[in-house]
Amino acid sequence: MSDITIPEARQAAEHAPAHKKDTQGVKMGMWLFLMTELLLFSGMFLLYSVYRYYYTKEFHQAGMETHTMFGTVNTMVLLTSSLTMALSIAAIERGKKWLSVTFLSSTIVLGLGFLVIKYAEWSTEIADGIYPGSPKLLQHPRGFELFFAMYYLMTGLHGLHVLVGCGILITMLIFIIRGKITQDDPVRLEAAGLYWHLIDIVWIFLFPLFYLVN
Amino acid sequence: MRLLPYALNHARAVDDVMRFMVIADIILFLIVIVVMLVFVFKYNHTKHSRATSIPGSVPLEIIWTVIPTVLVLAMFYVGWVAYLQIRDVPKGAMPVRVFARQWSYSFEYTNGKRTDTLYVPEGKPIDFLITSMDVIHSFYIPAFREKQDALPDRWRHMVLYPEKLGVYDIVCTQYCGLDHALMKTKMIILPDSTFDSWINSSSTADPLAVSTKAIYY
Amino acid sequence: MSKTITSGHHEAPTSYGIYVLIWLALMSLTAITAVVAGIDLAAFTLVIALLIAVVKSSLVVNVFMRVKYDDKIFKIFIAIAGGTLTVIFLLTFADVYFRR
Amino acid sequence: MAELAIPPQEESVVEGSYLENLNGRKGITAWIFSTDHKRIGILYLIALFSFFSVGVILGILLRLEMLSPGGKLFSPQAYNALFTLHGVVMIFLFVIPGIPVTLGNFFLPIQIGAKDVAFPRLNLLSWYLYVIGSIVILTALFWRGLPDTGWTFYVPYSLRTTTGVTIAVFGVFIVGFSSILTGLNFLTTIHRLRAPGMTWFKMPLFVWALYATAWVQIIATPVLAITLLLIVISRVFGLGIFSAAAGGDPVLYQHLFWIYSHPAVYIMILPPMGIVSEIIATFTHRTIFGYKAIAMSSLAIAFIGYLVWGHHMFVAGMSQQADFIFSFLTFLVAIPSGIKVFNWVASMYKGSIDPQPPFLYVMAFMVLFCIGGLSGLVLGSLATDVHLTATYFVVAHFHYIIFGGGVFIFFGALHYWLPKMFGRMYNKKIASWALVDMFMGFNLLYFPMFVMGYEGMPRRYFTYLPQFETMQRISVVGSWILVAGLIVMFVNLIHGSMKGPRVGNNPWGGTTLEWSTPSPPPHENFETEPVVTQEPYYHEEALTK
Repeated sequence: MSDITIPEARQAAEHAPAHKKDTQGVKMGMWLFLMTELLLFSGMFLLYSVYRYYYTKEFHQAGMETHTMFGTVNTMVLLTSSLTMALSIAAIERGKKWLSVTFLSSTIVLGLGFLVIKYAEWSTEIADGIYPGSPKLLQHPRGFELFFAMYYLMTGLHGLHVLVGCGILITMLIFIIRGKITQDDPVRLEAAGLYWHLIDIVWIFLFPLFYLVN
Repeated sequence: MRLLPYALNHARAVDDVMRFMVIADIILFLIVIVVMLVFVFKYNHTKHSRATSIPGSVPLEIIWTVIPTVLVLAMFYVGWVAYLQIRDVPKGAMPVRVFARQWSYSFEYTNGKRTDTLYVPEGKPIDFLITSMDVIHSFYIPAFREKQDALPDRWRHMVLYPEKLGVYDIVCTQYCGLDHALMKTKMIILPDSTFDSWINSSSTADPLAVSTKAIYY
Repeated sequence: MSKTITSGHHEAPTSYGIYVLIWLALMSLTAITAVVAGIDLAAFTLVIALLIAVVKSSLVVNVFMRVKYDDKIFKIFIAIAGGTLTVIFLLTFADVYFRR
Repeated sequence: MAELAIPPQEESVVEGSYLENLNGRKGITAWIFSTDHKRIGILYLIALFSFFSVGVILGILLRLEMLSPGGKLFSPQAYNALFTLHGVVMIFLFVIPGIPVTLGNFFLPIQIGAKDVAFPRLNLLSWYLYVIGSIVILTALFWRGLPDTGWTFYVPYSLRTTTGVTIAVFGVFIVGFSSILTGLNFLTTIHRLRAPGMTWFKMPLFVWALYATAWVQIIATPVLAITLLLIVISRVFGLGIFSAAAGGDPVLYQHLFWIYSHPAVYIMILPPMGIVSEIIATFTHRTIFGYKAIAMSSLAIAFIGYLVWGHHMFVAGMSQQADFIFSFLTFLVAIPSGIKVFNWVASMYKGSIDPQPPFLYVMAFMVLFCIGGLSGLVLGSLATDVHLTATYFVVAHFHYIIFGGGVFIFFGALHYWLPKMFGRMYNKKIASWALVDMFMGFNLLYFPMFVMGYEGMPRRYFTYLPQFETMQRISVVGSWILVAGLIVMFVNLIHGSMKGPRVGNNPWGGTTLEWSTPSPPPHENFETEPVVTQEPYYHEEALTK
């Protein structure tokens, strides 16, 4: 039993040898999954926008309390990891296995780095008494607490995705090293890449909403 | 369609909409089902052993797209017009605050007087300001065909025109926990003068118990 | 089950250079947003920040995720997702915005 | 279809069929580790109908409480928990996965001439997620007590109750993922694996319906997932996302909930609509009338159905502008459904109609679905909705649509495809009489609810006012008649699938691809790869016009 058994795509059959792996099918499955991820986050974005509309002033003030520095650095870390991800795929397509491994490892390191920075950021905030239900926040008008509830929820959910993404990428790393992902069959790495880039895109939107309100 | 006695203008308006829609629905239903039954009997394979494949007809598709469209738009329109009556607050309406909680209502009048049973004067529009003290409830008076959810920390309006003296049920329709089914009270419409003397007295006793009990019970 | 692995119909692999260029663009856009956020443009701050986010994500989608070079169907998928998002937001705000 | 090489029928059809174990696996492991879409379909059938029986038993108990006013059978808490469980089991564990995961799994690949779905292992994973999710939901029974919130889990009540809401909601969340994965699997299958010659407009209408359904699953389910996750997080960490005390908006929860749960109604009803087209085309022995109109109306329903969620909230205190828009869009969604109904009736014109049990189910469906749909118009209208919402009228309406429309066709589809799935036939006479009994019981059970609803009987009450006693009792008796029919039907089907007389590959004279392969189908579905040259409902013997 192979890893992803895909009966051949008969549509494309005319210019393809029989028993060909349906790479487009795998990518299509991934894209559809990404759509569901996007809509999962969109529920949160909707909540955020409505509450921001209700509590414009409070959200603005609360936004001053987040650390723009952490946010900016993390954005750059994640964008760079997206670059190395893309480069890793480009390398495997040229048959440069170890170059691809190098790039992919950097992606994983950057992803984990993102999580470490995130952890430091949350620790600082919680130490400052900024967390939902904290005595400090309860002194502020109530939109304040909502802002931070949304902040922890959305960055937390995103962080969870980064963690899962790292897990997937480590699996892919093993596949490349063992020769299961090759120049001729890079589709699983491509699919993993798509997932990783989506995580990046979500962050691109989280960044201005939580860090750039000063 | 008058299974339930109606108590005022708005109820009549709702019933008119209801009647229009139910009649239209019955006609549509009969057309579809009768035609289907006729076909099933007429083209039964024992009588009609060879079918004719008709792939479709554009004019027919257009007809049965356009006619239902017009019909449903008409239904939408009449429903919308009747609906506005209970959501637009008229000038001079008497405000009554409605507090819903698990599992009872209480009513507060303009002078601060509070009761568990709702008393309103006849012939004067009432503007209910509805809120909840805990979870979501609903404020539903079937005889008036009116309903509004009670939300915590929010105020919602509902307008009512008490036209006819009487006693009406108020029930909760938004599931609110253990005794949801027992969350109910009465609305009592009083003659204007009775209401005035009751609202200005300090007594919270049932005004009907003393004066006009015979009329209602 | 057939464990057959042959190459998919890939176009010529994208050059490393383009990826690096896009990365540079993304980094500078990030820097710009961070700087612009410092300037007080009232209501426009958020709009500009979000516009930049849209530009950034379209760069990622088109180049890093290769939608630009891939099947048209993926563009349609993205359009469906985007359309759905727009509809959800518009209809919800039809309530929230006008609520008394 | 005429071009297909149909092998001569052999005596022992079972040999080489998917029912024969492969790879030396035996017993249950040969099934629960199989990635064959047909076996997964059967696994789902068993799981779904187990939960359906649970739901029916709960429903019967709920009705029994209504035998007399005053609610003597259950405590209020027990009654509230029972109707919640009835809703959760029926909605999330039965009708939403419903036809797609069972018959869709079994027949989608065959109908498009594929060997399997695009991702067979993902398909099996979906089944496991479904089973795990449902076990998690039922864990609430023994852990913190059954949730008593209603299947809608409205905040703030669902945040305040001490019952096992967290665990049940988390179970629904897992089941939601199963649904998403099935949806993306089907979409990829339909896009990538159609047999040579099967263009989009040569696909059977059941496939079109599944295609539209899969889109709704993909687009809507994640919103439910995040909403339920928010309830879990709010309860566990005490976050005030939806609680008014912290400045949250409970109405926003309702928006998010119905953004999924209204389209979910179309997840429930679109696949049955597809099957109706199949059955009508087969038993009228002619092509379907308005193929493209029916196919496109599936997509239209999926699309417009996404825009109407607000009609569940007309009394929740939305803005008038939102009420206006949602009511308007709700009426628009009736149009494509109407188009389907008219085309179905027109498809019977000049047919050669053989009213076998599956066709009788379609006739019952037409009656029940029309009543359900037309009563939906009454609820879409603002003035009447304010009066009728959250009363028995709504209960009657959605049972007519989902049970009378959707589930009756589910049964009809089982009668239609059972000979293909097992190569055996049930007793047709018993099947027809069971349907007649169910049809009567159903109407006795639910029609009085329209009247009671109009008279102001609110839903989710463990008791009622004395004036409703007669109607309630009629309804209770109806539930017994319905269940009697259900039992007869199931016994007949199960007996038929195991012991019934063998039938050939095409007992009904169907024209879609599944009828060209042996009954039961072989592991690879087709002995030779099919090539499609005709439209799906081409009946050779029919006159063409």
